[in-house]
Amino acid sequence: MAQMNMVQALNSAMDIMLARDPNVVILGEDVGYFGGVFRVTEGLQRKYGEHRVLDAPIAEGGIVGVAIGLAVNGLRPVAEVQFADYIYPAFDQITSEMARLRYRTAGDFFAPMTIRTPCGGGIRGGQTHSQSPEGIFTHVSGLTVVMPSNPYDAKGLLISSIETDDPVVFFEPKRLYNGPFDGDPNKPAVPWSTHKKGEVPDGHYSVPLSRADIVRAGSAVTVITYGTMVHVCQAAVERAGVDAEIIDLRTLVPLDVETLVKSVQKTGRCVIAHEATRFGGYGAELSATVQEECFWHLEAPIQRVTGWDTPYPHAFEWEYFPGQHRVIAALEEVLKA
Amino acid sequence: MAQMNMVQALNSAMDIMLARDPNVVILGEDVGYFGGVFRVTEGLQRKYGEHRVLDAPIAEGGIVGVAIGLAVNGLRPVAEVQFADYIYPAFDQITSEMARLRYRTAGDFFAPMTIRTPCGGGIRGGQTHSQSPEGIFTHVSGLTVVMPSNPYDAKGLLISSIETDDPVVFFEPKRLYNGPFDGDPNKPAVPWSTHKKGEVPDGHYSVPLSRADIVRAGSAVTVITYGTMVHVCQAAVERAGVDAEIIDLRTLVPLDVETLVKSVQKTGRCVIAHEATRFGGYGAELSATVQEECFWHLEAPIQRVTGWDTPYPHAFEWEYFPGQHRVIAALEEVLKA
Amino acid sequence: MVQRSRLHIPHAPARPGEEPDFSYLDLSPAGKVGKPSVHARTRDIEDLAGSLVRVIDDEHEAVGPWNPNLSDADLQVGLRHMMVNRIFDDRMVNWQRQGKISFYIKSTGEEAVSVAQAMALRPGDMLFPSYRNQGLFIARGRPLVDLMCQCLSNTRDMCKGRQMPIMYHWRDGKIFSISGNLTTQYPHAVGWAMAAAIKGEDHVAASWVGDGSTAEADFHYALLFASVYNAPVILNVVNNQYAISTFQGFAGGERRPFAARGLGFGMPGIRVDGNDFLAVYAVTQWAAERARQGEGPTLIEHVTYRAGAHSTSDDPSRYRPKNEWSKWPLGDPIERLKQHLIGNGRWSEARHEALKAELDADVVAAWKEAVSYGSLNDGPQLSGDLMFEDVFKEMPTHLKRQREQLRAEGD
Amino acid sequence: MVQRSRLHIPHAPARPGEEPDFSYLDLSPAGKVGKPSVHARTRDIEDLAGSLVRVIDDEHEAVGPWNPNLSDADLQVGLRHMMVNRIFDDRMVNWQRQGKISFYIKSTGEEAVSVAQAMALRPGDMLFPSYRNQGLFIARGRPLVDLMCQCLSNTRDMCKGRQMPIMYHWRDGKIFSISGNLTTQYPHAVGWAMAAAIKGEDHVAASWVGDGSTAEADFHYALLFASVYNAPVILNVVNNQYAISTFQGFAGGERRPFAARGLGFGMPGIRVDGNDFLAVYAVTQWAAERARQGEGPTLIEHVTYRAGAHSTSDDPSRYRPKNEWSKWPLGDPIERLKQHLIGNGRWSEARHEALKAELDADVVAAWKEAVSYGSLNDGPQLSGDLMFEDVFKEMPTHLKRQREQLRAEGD
Ligand SMILES: Cc1ncc(C[n+]2csc(CCOP(=O)(O)OP(=O)(O)O)c2C)c(N)n1
Ligand SMILES: Cc1ncc(C[n+]2csc(CCOP(=O)(O)OP(=O)(O)O)c2C)c(N)n1
Ligand SMILES: [Mg+2]
Ligand SMILES: [Mg+2]
Repeated sequence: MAQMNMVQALNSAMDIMLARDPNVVILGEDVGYFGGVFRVTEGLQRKYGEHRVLDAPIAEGGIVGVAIGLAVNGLRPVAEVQFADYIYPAFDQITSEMARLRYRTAGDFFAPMTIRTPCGGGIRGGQTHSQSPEGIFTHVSGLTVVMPSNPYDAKGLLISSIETDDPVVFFEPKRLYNGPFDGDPNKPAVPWSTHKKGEVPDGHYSVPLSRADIVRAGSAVTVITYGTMVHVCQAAVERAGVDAEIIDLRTLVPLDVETLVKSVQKTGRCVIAHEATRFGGYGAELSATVQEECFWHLEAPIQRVTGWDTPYPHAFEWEYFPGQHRVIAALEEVLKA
Repeated sequence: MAQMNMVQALNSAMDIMLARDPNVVILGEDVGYFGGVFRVTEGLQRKYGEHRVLDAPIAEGGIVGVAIGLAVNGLRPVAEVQFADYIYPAFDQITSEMARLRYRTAGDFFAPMTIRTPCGGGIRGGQTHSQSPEGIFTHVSGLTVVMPSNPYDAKGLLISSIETDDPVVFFEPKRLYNGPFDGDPNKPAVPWSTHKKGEVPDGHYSVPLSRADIVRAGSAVTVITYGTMVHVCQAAVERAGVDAEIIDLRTLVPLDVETLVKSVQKTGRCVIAHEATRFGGYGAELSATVQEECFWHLEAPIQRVTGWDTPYPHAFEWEYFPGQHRVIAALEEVLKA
Repeated sequence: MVQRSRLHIPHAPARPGEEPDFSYLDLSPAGKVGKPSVHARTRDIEDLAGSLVRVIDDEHEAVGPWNPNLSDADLQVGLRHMMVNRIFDDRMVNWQRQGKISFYIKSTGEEAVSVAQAMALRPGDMLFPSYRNQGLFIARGRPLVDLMCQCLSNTRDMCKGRQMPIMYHWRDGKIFSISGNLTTQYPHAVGWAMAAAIKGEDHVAASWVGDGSTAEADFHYALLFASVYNAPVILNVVNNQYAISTFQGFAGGERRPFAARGLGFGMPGIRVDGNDFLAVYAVTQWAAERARQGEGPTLIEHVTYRAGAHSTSDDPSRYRPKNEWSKWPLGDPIERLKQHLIGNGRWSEARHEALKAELDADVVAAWKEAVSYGSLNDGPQLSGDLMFEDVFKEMPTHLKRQREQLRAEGD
Repeated sequence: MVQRSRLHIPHAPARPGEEPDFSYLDLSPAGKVGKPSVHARTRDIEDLAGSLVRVIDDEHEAVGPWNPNLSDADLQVGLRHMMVNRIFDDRMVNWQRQGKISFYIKSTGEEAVSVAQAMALRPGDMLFPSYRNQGLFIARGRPLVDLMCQCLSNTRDMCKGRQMPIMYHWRDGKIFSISGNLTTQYPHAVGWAMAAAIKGEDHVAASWVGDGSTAEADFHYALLFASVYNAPVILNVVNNQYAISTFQGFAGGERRPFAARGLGFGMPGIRVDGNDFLAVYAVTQWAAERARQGEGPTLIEHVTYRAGAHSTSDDPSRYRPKNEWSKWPLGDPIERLKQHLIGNGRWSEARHEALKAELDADVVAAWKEAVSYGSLNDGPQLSGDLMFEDVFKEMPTHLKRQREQLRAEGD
């Protein structure tokens, strides 16, 4: 067992897959010689060569479109989009082509590829380096959507994503690259070595897709979350002294409905938390699903804790970010009923 | 009062605005000389000239990007995207630029423009001529999202959309262009002249944005819907003999929450219906909002009636389409509790 | 309002009621354009993007350096494929009018592009077509019955009812899936070609888009990536003068031919008479050789004319003169190859008519078989369950539940 | 694995530890490139896309037909603006290092592009900058305090705290909002220019992107729409050789200059020495005149070098030799204009040093004032309420409620 931060864990996953499968290739902006602006592909081009790890032009739509072609010819591309805020130029290729190729050809063609992209705020990135657009992709039939919350899951889920024959959009909460983050920017940063999920096997292993993880068992309320908010919710729950069951979804689509339903049927109360804007966000689907499945068990309205329905503003980053205050307010609200 | 179908009503709205405001311009693929593949801009170029009604290259991203520039220079562009299925290449310009320009410049720059695009199925268009992607846009802060269900509203809402200083994505349910549609493809088509909302004033009038319309008052259950499904739900309600209150949202964002809440607090039951795919769709936001606002009044789980979570298949169009059967099943479900 | 004229609006050469006018076309006489080595440097062959490679002259003779010198057998096979393509299209349009299929797109007048190119490429080369390339499937030998079954969305539909008519694909024939979204296949072809190079195979990829489709971002991405990585790919622009109602000038074809679009990336472009079977064949062979030998991508512009409506949903009489095709200076590709063969005494009107009748009978017979497998409205039907398959490799819970729900609706 | 070499991978000329090597650059001697009429036809001036317009020669003399013959006053104003730009950048980077601002991007080595172009255009012309064009704001006279306040996200921030540092805009100065998304401003400029033409005004629009940004779709859209409608727009590509760590070859600059990208659309391209203030001024004037007189768009490639890090988040020593700039063949734009002025006896080292000290003092004074209006961490703060304004023109209910919720959190 090694200690890894999320950057190292993701790097290890690609290193292992490049070594195991000659068809795995990596492409993206600055991913080759430089190793990526967040260093996630560091050293891979040196190790596997320029035909396996390719620097690409600054054209997200071209990167995804070309990666689909690579995949159709038997390769397993892992494409990096430098920031999730810049994935939109690729939206047509992702939605109209990558997600639907298997369907429209009745399985004759498909795109076994992964798009990695850093998401989320907390690094003073302002409105174009902080977005969490996962809700736009969870509505597209045919996409597997993943967001890990720690190094162990990140490596295991990325390996599963590369190995699956379905296309995956893999979101990496950039605020978690170097350590867990409980939502308080004033606390000194803590490294992953302080966290048990910072313990990562060196070799190949996988974390199954579509399987949520109960990171804290509890009976008073179910907290459904993913990504950075997993840590914020854990801190908030401890601080509020609430016996909450916290579920880290890890895979957003296909959703592990069973785990959610079991938990909410047990607790009768539910808080849903994500960093993305609220209106029409993924939390709405979670709320609707839980309501449909657990209505008769609910003792209080399901609460959503989210970013506000505005772009992510540079100066108001911490007023925007759904921190512990907002989570605790929701817990109190759902528990007082 | 004239009789108009939805195509004529939309054409009339643009005709009036081109005449009233020299800054209104229209651009899109085949919209000029030809008058549009659905004839919505027919005759406008002949009447207002090639500098007011422009044929454009087949580049939806370019059309929207250029339209933003036109708008920044004081014009009020109305851009047509030939099918909503083809709006994705414009997604970055819509999301990163059009929607956020006012915000990031603190109001110094903004984009008073409207993107019109036909959506929805029912015309054997298969997966790339049938989509209802509104849910992707309702999650983008800064966009006004509209979808009319009849000629009267279509004209009044399009005029409001052109007149507002905020950018609007205006969805036109193409199956309703020539007549109301109750979801039964085997019935002979009925023209708009049979429908009271086919009566449309010739002159200028507007239907306010962000105002839902109660198309049927009732007390047993609230049906929240929009677009083509308004007519399907009306037929299903009559057929099932249910005293439902049917709300046509007309504007999806900003949402008229008050009207929904009042109704559901009265009826205690709610069915949400749209043609778009279910998972992560706009119906999820409606369900979550109603649940949050009306929890203590709900006597049964909120039901969603939607298209399935697959692309829109050519051969299975009517198995995919949420017809009266699916609506009635939901009504029974929500009423039996 | 002098300045107002600063805005330029392209115009179609003629509108309904006006006389067709193709004077805007730059044409080179057959045989006049030189044929450079496949190793020529782009900057030395830029003129190929402006001139027009033609082989069959007005006397139907094959002349000049681009003459591929095909055997009688090959020429007759090519003619036959083009005839099948033409007859198939005409019959399908009629069956669409009779309501047997929901939609159709014909390629009348453009048959030489798909047929000659498919013949000039190798079986291992991968093709990424647009919706007007049915000739690729025909020339590569996909039975018409299979294409018809797709258009019928019947029990033998290769797409299991999920695609509109004509959105074919053929994995074993190495022809990619046709998308409803224009130009998306262009970067796919480049990626496929890059993978071939990465894997050390000598296959080539080829893709096709129309003049109007060059406006989309994917056209730019494909040219960029192909030139940066020197991908072994042939990028074809089929310039049939129209994009539905829109003249190619709106795609930027007014000032410079589409073949010149690659020059700014250092990618050679070559403009060819798209209705000249021999010229298209030769140019394709040349581009494929460049790609196979590591000289990289080529952009080919095929100058042709869309003889029919855009699709069965279109009425061209609303936007162009009815008699334009009859005035088209490059003629009819089938007629031209036919006359070439006749001129050399290797073909005759009589044999041509006989073959036409035979092929028409084949098409009708194929249709009889195809409809026996059902159609949208009659006969055996695909199960609605199929709607939920292939969204993912394995069906997730939420789709299984939706399938159950649909089954219940059925009852 | 012979075929493997079919895939080409561009390479940076030199990596850390290697000797800088700019032999790949095609340079023309100053004064050697002819200056055509603004009415010349594109096809007659294609060579401008390959050659390099230069005015200041190695003896610091202004030579050749492109010499704009500027007055002493203009030259000194230009020099002053470039010096302000340089000093402002250096100071801001230091303040960023001290944690006073969260981020910064300098334009060191590229000052001539923004300053000369802003001076060559008219006040009514609209500018659509990238994030490395602070010189446009400086040359148009936006007080440094305002730019600093934006970078500080303080109570006088023109963006009300919503944008990262350097994402300025200036409505009254006719400079558009800088976007974090590359190249999106390019089609905006074309649309703005089309509107000017539609309205019958004689204004011109200009926009800037970097070499790497030309890969985005918006670059293609802008060239296409500009050429189709003949929009009065100047499209600038600032080729500073790098996109973060990526050499411009990955944007397709290896085989043909970026200036040639428009040729395939029939749009003239002109390649200019971006570090030659006089050449940039003259070329811009020429392109603006073309646009104003209805001759349409021009693509200008500025050959320059990014002397500093990409941004304060970047460390170029990881991917290129530390001493590259010192070997850059086109020198330092400020030094070159300074020597030109000195050579003509209109300037001196002493006056230069004095001016430098004066300008530095101005920058420091401006900073003192700016911080008095607050910063991210100290002093007066913007109200969080502002977060909810300007999403829509009028705040809808759901945002009012969220604002209430945030206020409650505050308590
Ligand atoms: C992204 C996208 N935008 C618009 C359309 C609608 N559309 C279908 S075909 C067509 C015209 C294409 O013209 P061209 O590329 O010249 O091909 P041709 O039909 O002439 O063969 C258009 C606009 C589409 N299918 N996809
Ligand atoms: C759409 C998009 N993709 C990626 C990025 C990340 N990014 C910011 S600057 C940059 C490099 C741009 O290089 P270039 O265009 O040459 O401009 P320069 O920085 O050299 O002035 C990249 C990749 C972005 N901001 N937007
Ligand atoms: Mg065409
Ligand atoms: Mg650069």
